[in-house]
Amino acid sequence: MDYSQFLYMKEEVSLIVVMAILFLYDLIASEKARKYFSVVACVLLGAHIIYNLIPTSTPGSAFGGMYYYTPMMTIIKSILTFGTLIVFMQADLWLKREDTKFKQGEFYFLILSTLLGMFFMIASGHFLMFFLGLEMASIPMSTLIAFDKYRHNSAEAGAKYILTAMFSSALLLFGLSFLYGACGTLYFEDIPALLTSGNYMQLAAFVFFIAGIGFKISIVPFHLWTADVYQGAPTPVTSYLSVISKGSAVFVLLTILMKVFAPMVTEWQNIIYGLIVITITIGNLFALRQKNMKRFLAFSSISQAGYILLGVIGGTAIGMASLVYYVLVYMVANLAIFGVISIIEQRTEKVSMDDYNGLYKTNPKLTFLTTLALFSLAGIPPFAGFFSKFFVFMAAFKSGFIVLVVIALLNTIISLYYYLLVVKAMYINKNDNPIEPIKTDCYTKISLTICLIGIIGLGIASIVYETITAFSYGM
Amino acid sequence: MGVELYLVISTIMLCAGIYGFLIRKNTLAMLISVELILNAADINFAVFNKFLFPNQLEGHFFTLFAIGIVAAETAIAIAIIINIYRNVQSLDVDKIDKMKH
Amino acid sequence: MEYTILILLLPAIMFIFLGLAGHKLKPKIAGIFGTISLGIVTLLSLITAWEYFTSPRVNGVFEKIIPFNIEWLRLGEFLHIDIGILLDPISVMMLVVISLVSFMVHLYSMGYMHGEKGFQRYYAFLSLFTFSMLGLVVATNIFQTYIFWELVGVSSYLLIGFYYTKPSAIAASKKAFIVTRFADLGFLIGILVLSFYGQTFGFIDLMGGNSDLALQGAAQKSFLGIGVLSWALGLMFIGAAGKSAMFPLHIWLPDAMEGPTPVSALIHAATMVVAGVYLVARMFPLYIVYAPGVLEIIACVGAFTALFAAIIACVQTDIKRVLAFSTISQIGFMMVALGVSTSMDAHGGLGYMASMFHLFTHAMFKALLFLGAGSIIHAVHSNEMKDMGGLRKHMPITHITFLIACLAIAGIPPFSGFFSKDEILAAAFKFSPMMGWVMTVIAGITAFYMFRLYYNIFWAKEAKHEHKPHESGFSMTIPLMVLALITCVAGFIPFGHFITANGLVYDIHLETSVALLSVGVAIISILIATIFYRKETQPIPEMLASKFRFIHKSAYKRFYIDEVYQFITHKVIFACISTPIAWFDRHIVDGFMNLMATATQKLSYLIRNFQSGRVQQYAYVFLLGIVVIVGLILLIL
Amino acid sequence: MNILLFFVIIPILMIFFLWISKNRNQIRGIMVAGSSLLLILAGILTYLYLTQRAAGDTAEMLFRSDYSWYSSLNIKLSLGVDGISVAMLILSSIIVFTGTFASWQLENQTKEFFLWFCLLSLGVFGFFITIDLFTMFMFYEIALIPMYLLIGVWGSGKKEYAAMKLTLMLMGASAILIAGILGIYFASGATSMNILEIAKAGNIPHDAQLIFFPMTFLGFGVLGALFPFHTWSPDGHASAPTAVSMLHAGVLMKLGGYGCFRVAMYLMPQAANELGWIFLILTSISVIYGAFSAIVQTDLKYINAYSSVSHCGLVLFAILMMNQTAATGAVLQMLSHGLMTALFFALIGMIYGRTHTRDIRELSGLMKIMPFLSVCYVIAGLANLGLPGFSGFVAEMTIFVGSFQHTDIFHRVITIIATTSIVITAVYILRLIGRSFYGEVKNPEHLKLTDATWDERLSAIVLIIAIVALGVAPLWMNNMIGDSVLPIVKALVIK
Repeated sequence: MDYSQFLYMKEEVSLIVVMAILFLYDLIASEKARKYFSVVACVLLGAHIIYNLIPTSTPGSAFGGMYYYTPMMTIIKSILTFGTLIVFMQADLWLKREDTKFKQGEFYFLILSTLLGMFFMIASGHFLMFFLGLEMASIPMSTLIAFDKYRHNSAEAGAKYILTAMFSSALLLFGLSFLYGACGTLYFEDIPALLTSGNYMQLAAFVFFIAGIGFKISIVPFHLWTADVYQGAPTPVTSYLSVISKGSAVFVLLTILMKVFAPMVTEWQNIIYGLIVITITIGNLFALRQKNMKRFLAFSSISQAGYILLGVIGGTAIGMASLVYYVLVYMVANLAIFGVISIIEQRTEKVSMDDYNGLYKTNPKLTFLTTLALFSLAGIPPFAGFFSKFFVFMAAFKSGFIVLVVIALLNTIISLYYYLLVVKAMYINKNDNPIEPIKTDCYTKISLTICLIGIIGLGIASIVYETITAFSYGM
Repeated sequence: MGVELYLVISTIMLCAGIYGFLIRKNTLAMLISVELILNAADINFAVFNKFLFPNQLEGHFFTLFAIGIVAAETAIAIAIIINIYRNVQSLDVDKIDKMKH
Repeated sequence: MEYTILILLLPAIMFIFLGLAGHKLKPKIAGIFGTISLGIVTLLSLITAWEYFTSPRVNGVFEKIIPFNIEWLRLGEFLHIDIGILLDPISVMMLVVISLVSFMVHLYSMGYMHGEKGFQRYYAFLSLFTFSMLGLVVATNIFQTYIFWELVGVSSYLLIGFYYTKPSAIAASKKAFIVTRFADLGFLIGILVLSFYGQTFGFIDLMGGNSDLALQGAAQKSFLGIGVLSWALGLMFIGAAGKSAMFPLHIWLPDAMEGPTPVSALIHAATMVVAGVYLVARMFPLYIVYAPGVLEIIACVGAFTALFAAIIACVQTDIKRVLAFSTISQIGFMMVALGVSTSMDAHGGLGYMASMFHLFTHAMFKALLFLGAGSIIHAVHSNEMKDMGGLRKHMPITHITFLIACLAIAGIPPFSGFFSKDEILAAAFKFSPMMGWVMTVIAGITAFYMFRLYYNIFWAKEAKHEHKPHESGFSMTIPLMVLALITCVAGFIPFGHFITANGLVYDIHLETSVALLSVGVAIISILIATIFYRKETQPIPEMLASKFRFIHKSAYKRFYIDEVYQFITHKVIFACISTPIAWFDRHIVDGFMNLMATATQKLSYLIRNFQSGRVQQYAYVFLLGIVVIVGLILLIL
Repeated sequence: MNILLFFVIIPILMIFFLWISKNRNQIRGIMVAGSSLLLILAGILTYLYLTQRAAGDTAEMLFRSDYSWYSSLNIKLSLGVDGISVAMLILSSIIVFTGTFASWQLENQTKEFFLWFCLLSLGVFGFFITIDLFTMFMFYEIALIPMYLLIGVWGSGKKEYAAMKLTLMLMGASAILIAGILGIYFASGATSMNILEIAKAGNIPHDAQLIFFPMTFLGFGVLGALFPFHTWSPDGHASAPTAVSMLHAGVLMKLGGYGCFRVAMYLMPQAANELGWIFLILTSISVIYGAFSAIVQTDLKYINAYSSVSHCGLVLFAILMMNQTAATGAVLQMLSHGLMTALFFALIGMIYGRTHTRDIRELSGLMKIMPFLSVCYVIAGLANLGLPGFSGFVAEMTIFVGSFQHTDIFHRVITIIATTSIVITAVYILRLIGRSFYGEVKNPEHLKLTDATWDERLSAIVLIIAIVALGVAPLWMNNMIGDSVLPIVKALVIK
């Protein structure tokens, strides 16, 4: 066989190498060497990013169409890896804790394996590949969620996750079987020709597929696990869940909708339309009265998912670009907030919004960063969030979904309200025993700085979006 | 003996699985129900492959992979359930609703 | 005659100077500054008058001169507001009147306001007023008139409220401003309408100028059955009525007496209150041509006001209020005179000349009266008649001058009032005998209450004073004497040679019948007054008062007009409009916004249990979602 | 390098230096330097603008330059000013300058306050110098959000509520606005978001206009305190700290009128002509309604806020008259109201800082205690009720005369209704002055209060000078604006 096609899989291969090294390091490293585990992990991952940053080869497919490659995928993969790197940095403090420091290796390995799964999922050219990637992304995830296994919340979250995940993937699988039955093949490029509208089997298959992937993106009504799991999981894992897996899933959803289900575009646009509306609204409504920061962010991330889908619904190249851009922007903002939350949690065990009252008095810098991040999530200029929101709106508007855009816009008011609640808590509310000044370790510092730069710079510097667009036409 | 019969069976398995998943309070039982659904899907693959598209193996392979994955998944699930048991001394699914609203 | 610009500039500069630097100066210095500048202004205006009236007539009329004019604000392609100086007979006449009286008042105030707190502020405001008033009369266009109209309004507001710690003064100033402001609204709308049809503000254009055609075109148009130009001019008259205290907008003037007396003399007797008359006179040609109906209304309003005010004046006990009502009544005379004019020519336009004449003479003797009253009040520290009486011995100069003024206003020859009033009566009789008789009667009443006042102050029973009243200093008596002198001689000015409706020369000839009649009536009423009030004890008035208690009381209470206003403002506008609106805003409009917010909150609590934390329920929902989606699609397909 | 860029660069630099500043004196120094630079810059710009015009440059916008930004989305940073924007820039710079001094005494968290303050002014300046829909909108929102923290942290009274309400209502409006802007962009099928180009193309379909005109107008109108969406303004202004209410009422509310005129009406003339009457009725309601509700208020700031509703209503009212004079009047009104209301809020802030109450029933005889402030307040009041010699008169008269020139009887009648506001204004202003400033001092506590300090005097005097200058010699400003509104008004005339 032709080994050159492995070149398409550059990202995956190098990631596997990284994983292998870490694995071996975990096995053989001495106690002293283990101190530098995080350094090694971060450096390796950084190297991986740099190595894969530039999209080299032209679009193409390998292994008889099982694996697909487009430059856009490199972009999204790099974004995801980049996010993972930040998560690694923020996780360090937590991993150094007594009850987890002996399983750092596991953490890195598991995370990277989910990442690998996502890579495959993104690059898949066949539903088998897609399914494998999906599962590979979600099974280790459950173990990550239950990582603090002696803490009840973590365990409970893990259980909830694995049960619902299995349920959804089972249904997905069932749906795929229908698709297979209807089309006789599961290759992405073959299916469109075989799709005939009004075929109930295909329809059922499609709905099951939406449900399965919707579970990953946590679209209402497939979102219910989200809040609990986000709350229960260790904070770094939560942040990973909220940005990386969501981002990859959305991207995949768009590619598959565009590639595979193109013939039944009207159906899926209607479905996505409805899903967007309820996702944004329900997410906002629930977020309104959350007191636990992580749970709060869970719901906010649900409504954000709705906004991301605005980029999907058009099924256009500009939609793709705005979507990827949105994921990137959303990632930096969310990771910034989670970084702050996690360090505060590590230092003080406090995650309730009431504990954040008067945070500004004691930790101005962290508060300032959080404020900017929240503004970015709320879509307020000059922070990146404004641009990303505007662009997805533009994409949807261009495809003629005016009413939808207006609904989404009105929802931004609610979201602004609850983001401001946090700001209010930190700046305005009085607190008798506020969180004492917190000293941040250098990892957190670096990661937060990167996030800050991202939040401010991504919007102002149009180059980022322009690059993404340039590749989005390669779809 | 046509494809419909198999489909009926797989559908019954699906419904049974879903029913079990929704009704049984024992987490392990729920796990088993999920297994039922998955197997229903596997059966579908196999059947479609055999009856509708006899001259290819895509479905069979898919089934194999699926079985493998499900096995792994189940293993993890059981591990986690044991972990839960350690925490709450019970397998009752309603016990694990500390986080809500 | 470019130097006329100085007439405007000097007071303005003086206002700014005193306003900004005044409190740094010694009061005396500030006063001297103000007075000197006014002296110069007076000189200049006299020169102007001389130069203007000696300049050759162009086919029989003094031509209108515009020595200075700049565009101040451009409103569209045709309309533009200018600030300039227009010299024509009436404006020149007004220049003389205003600057003269103002100068007298400045001088007088040196003594009267001596030692008052805020002396400099007082002079600053006086200069502001003078500036605005002069600007008003020399306006080249209706909008400039409006601008200075507003400015005199505010300066009167400031001067009435000069004693800003005195509640009554505050109330009075507020009242004066708001009432006139309300009237000015009419004026403004009038201007808007006129300018809309005439496409110009300029007086010269409006009157026989370029926009004549436009106006003739507009004369056909009508709104709600009344010609648009009648609307415009009528609305303008409302403005005039407000400033000139015509019924029912007169209520502010009596209260305005809260201000320092010299201010009352200057603003609320001599100059500002006649601005309304001046405005009507200014627009007179338009009234004659386009709105004769409005002129009749003006006549009626004027007559009624004159009567109404005269009656009230008979029973007031505060001498300044008596004078205030007499002012109202006299202005009524002027309005009547304008109203009864029927044409531009000498015959029909007699009233025009008469009213201007009366405006002139009245300004002089009414200022004199007020200043005299001022010196009296200065002496006895009270406005009430009962605290006076028998003052003739103590303050001879004041006495004589006051008497002269009284005779003048009563219309006794040879004092100026006689001539002007006589012309008005003549015009009234020409218009209709009815009107003539009414005005004659009012003239009689005027004579009566003036002498009631006179006797109660200078004769009657001497009230006991803690320290003996004495004649005021020179700075106060000199203006009195000057004005008295003018009052004596002003009647012999051949007024018709300077100011007539059509500008042509018109020789005033007394119609003996009217003259005799008016003099007779005047003398009779003076006699009655003498009988009533000369004695130490005054039985007859008291008897009458007790007999016609109701009339007396309501007249004393000025026929309860103020109460009506009070009711309207507080009970209607405040209670029935503003308060409900404010409530509506807080509770309905704002309430709706809050409602939406709270509704969202409530909703979010309602759907709380949707997230029960139980895996199986999650699975339910999951499945339900799938089913619903499928169902929906099936429905769509 | 386009001179206009400095209007955004200076605030950014100010933000940066504030960020690294150490102590209060440094902060003050930075603020003074920056704001006076802006003032000077505005002066220079005006000079250059007028000279260019005098040189016969009849381009609609001067100092044009495009900096490509998101080229794939046709989003540019297009700069350009005409008379209207220049006037607004002058206004903004004056108010930023005076606002700095009005908050000179600020004690707590000075640094952060001025940080957000600068962000606010950045938004304001940016809005006025850009003519690209997206950039414009971006600056618009930049100007909105700092309000929340400024009011919430440094405000007084029920500040959290007020801040949240203000932010949400304005953001809600801007949410609708986004839809409007996107609608304009896509419906026009233009290849750029540049207003001029869209207007030149003028090919927005009629029915699209009918949808997007109300959205855009409403979106901007809410910031212009359009009835019934004005309720954020009384609470917001009442709770905001001095400088913020100055800047917000003085400049930010003008963004509304400016946007309505420059975006909504200019780009969608047909809809403006067809639907104008609805908004005309709304605005005339807010003119009268605001004035009437001001009469019975007892809080100084509420009185002023409602009078702002009334006066800003007049702005929108005038631009809907769609003729040159009225539009000029509208811009003049923006200017004069900005200056007057800023002066008001500054003085109220100073008085409140001394008496710690804004209730006119508790204040009395201030003229005796703090003559300077009181005199300034009386002047502001007189200016507000439209006295000749002050800017208010010029603006209002231009509006009334202009509106009355409208050929349609309905417009003339509604104009007359609007004119009655000047009387009502007089009522509440005089009532307030009579109650609080004249009379004897009732509260002995107040007797030992002091008069204004030098910084307060400075800010008050600068504002008064501006007001009087505009009121005495309006012609050049009037001409500058008049020439610039002409193209827009021309566009509004339907062939």
